[in-house]
Amino acid sequence: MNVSVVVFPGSNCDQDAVRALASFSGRPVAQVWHGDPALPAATDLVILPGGFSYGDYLRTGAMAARSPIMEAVRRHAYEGGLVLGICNGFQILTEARLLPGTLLPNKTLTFVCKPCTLRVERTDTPFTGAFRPNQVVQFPIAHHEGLFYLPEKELDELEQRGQVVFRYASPEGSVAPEASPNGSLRNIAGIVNERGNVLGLMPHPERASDPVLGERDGLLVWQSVAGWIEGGH
Amino acid sequence: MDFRTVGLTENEYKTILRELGRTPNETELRLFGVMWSEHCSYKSTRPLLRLFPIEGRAVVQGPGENAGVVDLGEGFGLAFKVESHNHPSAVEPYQGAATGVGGIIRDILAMGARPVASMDGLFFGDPELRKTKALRQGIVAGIGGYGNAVGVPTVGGKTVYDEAYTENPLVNAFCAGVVRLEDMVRSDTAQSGRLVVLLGAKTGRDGIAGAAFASVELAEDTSASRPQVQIGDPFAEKLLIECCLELLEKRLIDSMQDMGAAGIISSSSEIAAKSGVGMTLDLDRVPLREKGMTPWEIALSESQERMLLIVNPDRMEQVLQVAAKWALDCTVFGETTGDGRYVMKAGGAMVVDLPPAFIGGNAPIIHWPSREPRDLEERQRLEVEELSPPKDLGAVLRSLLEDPNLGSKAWISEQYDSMVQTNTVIGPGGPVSVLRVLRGDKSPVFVAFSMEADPWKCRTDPRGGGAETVARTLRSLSVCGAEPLGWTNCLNFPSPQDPEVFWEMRECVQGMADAARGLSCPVVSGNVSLYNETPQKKILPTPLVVTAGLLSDLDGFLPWSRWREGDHLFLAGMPNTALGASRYLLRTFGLLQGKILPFDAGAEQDFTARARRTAKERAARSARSLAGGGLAVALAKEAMESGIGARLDVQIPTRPDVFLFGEGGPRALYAVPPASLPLFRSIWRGSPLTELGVATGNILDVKRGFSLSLAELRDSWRR
Amino acid sequence: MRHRAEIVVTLKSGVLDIQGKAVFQSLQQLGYGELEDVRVGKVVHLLLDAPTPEKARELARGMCEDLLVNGLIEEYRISLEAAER
Amino acid sequence: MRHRAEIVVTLKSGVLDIQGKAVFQSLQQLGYGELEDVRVGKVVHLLLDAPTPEKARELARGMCEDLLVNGLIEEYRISLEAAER
Ligand SMILES: Nc1ncnc2c1ncn2[C@@H]1O[C@H](COP(=O)(O)OP(=O)(O)O)[C@@H](O)[C@H]1O
Ligand SMILES: [Mg+2]
Repeated sequence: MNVSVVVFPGSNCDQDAVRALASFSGRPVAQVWHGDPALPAATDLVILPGGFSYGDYLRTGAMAARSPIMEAVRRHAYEGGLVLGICNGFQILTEARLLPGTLLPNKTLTFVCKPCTLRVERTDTPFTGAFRPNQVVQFPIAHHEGLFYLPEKELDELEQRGQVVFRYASPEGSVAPEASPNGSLRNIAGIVNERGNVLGLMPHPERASDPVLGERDGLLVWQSVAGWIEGGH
Repeated sequence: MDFRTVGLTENEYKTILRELGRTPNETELRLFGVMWSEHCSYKSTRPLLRLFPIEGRAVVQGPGENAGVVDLGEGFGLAFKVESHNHPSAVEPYQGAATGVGGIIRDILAMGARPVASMDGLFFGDPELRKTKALRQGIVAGIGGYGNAVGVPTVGGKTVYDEAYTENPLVNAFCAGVVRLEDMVRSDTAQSGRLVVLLGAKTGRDGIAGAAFASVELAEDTSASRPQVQIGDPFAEKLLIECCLELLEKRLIDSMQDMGAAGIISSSSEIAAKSGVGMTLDLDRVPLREKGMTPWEIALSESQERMLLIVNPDRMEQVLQVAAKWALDCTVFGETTGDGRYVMKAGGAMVVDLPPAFIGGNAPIIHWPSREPRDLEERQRLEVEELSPPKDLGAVLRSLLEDPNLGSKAWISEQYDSMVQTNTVIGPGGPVSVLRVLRGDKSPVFVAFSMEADPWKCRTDPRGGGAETVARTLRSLSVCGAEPLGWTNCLNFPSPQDPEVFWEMRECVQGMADAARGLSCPVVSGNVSLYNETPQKKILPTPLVVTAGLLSDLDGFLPWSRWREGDHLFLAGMPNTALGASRYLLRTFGLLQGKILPFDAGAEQDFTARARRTAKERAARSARSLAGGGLAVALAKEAMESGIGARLDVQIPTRPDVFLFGEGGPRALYAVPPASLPLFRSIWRGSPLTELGVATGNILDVKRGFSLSLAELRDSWRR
Repeated sequence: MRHRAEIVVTLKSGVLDIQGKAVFQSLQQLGYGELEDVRVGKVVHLLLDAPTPEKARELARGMCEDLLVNGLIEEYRISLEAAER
Repeated sequence: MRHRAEIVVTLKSGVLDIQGKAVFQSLQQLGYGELEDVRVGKVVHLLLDAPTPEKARELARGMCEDLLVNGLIEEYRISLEAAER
């Protein structure tokens, strides 16, 4: 699989994503500068990494969403290519309107960095094929704005269309509000677009991809994507 | 202009007149005022710092550069240093702490190293006060706000509460970076005929004379005569880091310096002095953020996120290209010369013309009078027999776990990104933090960090407390299996003009030096922060130490909080210890008193060697060296985090409270699986070893001591 | 001609204002019982060059739509004045 | 009587405005060459109960000094209007 990681000024999880994907796939991972007009040809998966693009000043992800490379990302998504926004990348995707909703400050009004358990809601997306239905996995979170928000009615529609892919859950899989570290509505941690090829995810799978660091559930995301691509989609 | 208004003493001014052979002009005088301030010149402490051992096998760069560097093998080194940002944080907690983090990161960057880990040492006042809560909230948010955005993980720290810090909170910021040794940057490598370049943020009136400000006591009204607050821009810093590392990798620069205290003047004169070259700077070419800045304001501004580069003119074009890629201002504003003069021009005129070495290095040393504190004997008196032993030792333990000094700091460390860069093997929450260090295509190594401070012990027994602080870091590292490489420190003290304070400081430093020599572990960098006092209150003597240790692989790493049912529990090291200046004594009796165990180099060496062997030979399952709260608190933490209780039945050699809560000396709590018992015993044969009992059930039960369920322990610890 | 535009950006009513709530609680704790509600927003001051006030307002509106305001959750108000040189 | 107070909090001149700088650059990249300067601040809307407008202003000023404004680096402006119930 061919992966491109976009580097915005202020990205700081870009190299982590590059390393996680390179070590998983055994292939070089392209790094694309925010000012570039195009993605490398034959890119299967574009990752918008975590960090503080443009300092996250004004609103998280707002300025990055308007940088030149985002046109190419939009086109890639339109053509059915896979896009994964992690943390700040998720925020950028909502600002770019590639995903609905927005991410408000955590209910604690503080940055929160800790391991987190998530429940997988769908296993039929390109990003979750390797998960078991309702599997509870552990990815760390590290963000200040992770409270997913949409007006109630649109939220219902989002749910009905099955766009919620990950929810914060207790280790036993309960998705009661207490299990959410940031107050996210309906414990939403990750959503896809209607077509299913663009995923925004607040927790960090690339931080859970190396046994030396303790957690490895993140590998399931890469396995899913690899499986999807090999499956000829 | 009078020399006194810039903070110079009469003696200093006379030295200036004598050396220059003329009267300095106003700009020059202001430069001296700042460069010869305590903060920049170390004029009160230089003789003390000479007491520290600075040589060791692993040392690549000792004190004197922006940071120390130790060898990690395969051509890689670890640069590290800790620095204070106390005064700015007291005035503006968020920005003060944030710019402290930014400053230490640039120190590491200035060595040519990529910053890979931060830690923070925080000292707060009475936790119940609204003032403390507000300061704490701002400081923690500032550290996180900067470190998280800039993408350097904060992997651990130290938090201390004592009313002595209510008016003077301390913020000590530590950073470590990894450098390919052949690319290491030094400030003594500039040649003449090179360009002097400013990279990064524009220069404004931020923190002008901040260095001088850090060298005076906080006035009663901190809003009077305060310099402009510095604002940190982590986004600019992130760009600066990436830009500088790209410049280094492409070998486009000869040398660089971060701009910390005293901005342009200190960074440029340091390069000129150390490299033995002259320098001509044109202040009119410095990009400014504000109109109407005077030459001395430009020269002394402490605007953040700037670096000074020395560039060969042939490479300047490429340097500009890299800077443009990162959208950073990059301006040539001077050159190095062969005439040995340090010259600044502004408005077409020469405003400074001085010998470079004289600006930074030559502030006359001040020998403050020193006197043993009159009440020292009283501080050290402690008749244990006069203390009535508490009836309920369980309640004592619970109260210690509730002590904000010993309780969980998760609410702080969770506000920091401890995992970015994906090399954090063990983040905050344990006795040491462990980081993976990648060495190009060679195998990675692992570095363990331990940060310690025990100001209470330094108060009642400065020499012993200093030694204990250093020794604690070395014990923790050894117990987890790391080979100590070197340490850095920050000496936080009140005004040295008080002879008793000066005596305490000297004793602390002597104690630290004794321990370092006794355990053969050198100092590679450090920082001093004086005048931490208000008219009403002085801080406790507060040396803070961070030691780095090497683990060549994780097989030889012995973790903590890993008890399993049936493990045998041992206390390695002397069973009897002291109550002097212990948390127990303070918390239960409100006494800050008593001597501590004297440092015993032989016993420490023996203990740390056996501890490292235990880890290397995997003779134990879990281990924790004893620190605040003594054996009882160590037992409680191990039990809570392992999720298993223990039954202990020990012939207690002293009073139970002394045995359970005493502190000091080389001691550790081990859990050993039955199969490893022979090996473990053989390693510790000939050294004091007490078998305590076994790990089992969900109650921590100490015969003749206390019996508490894990739930009760956790309830107290999290409170 | 130079214009100064002040853009006040606030959360739409109905959108959770966590920061406003926290400020409200803090002020109440400080004894401000008279307080009934707090909302926190942003203000952006622009200095811009445009031939007429109408044109300046149009520019400012463009910047709001393009970047300064997230229409999903925020609304805004522009006030304009001439800026002397 | 009910009052609505709008408090506009901005950085004092001379204090580095990191947000303003970033927004400025971003807007320029989006093609707004007419822009000369951007400063970003915050706005706080209070709804409060006070017998007179003077008293309401006094209360609002108190809240600014006590919590809402960091006098070291920020300055503020209060505008007041009656709020109908
Ligand atoms: N300010 C801080 N920032 C990050 N981690 C911290 C901080 N203070 C404490 N910690 C972490 O919490 C743990 C315990 O802190 P410490 O102050 O050393 O208390 P103790 O004496 O109980 O060990 C350590 O792992 C330390 O790294
Ligand atoms: Mg500790």
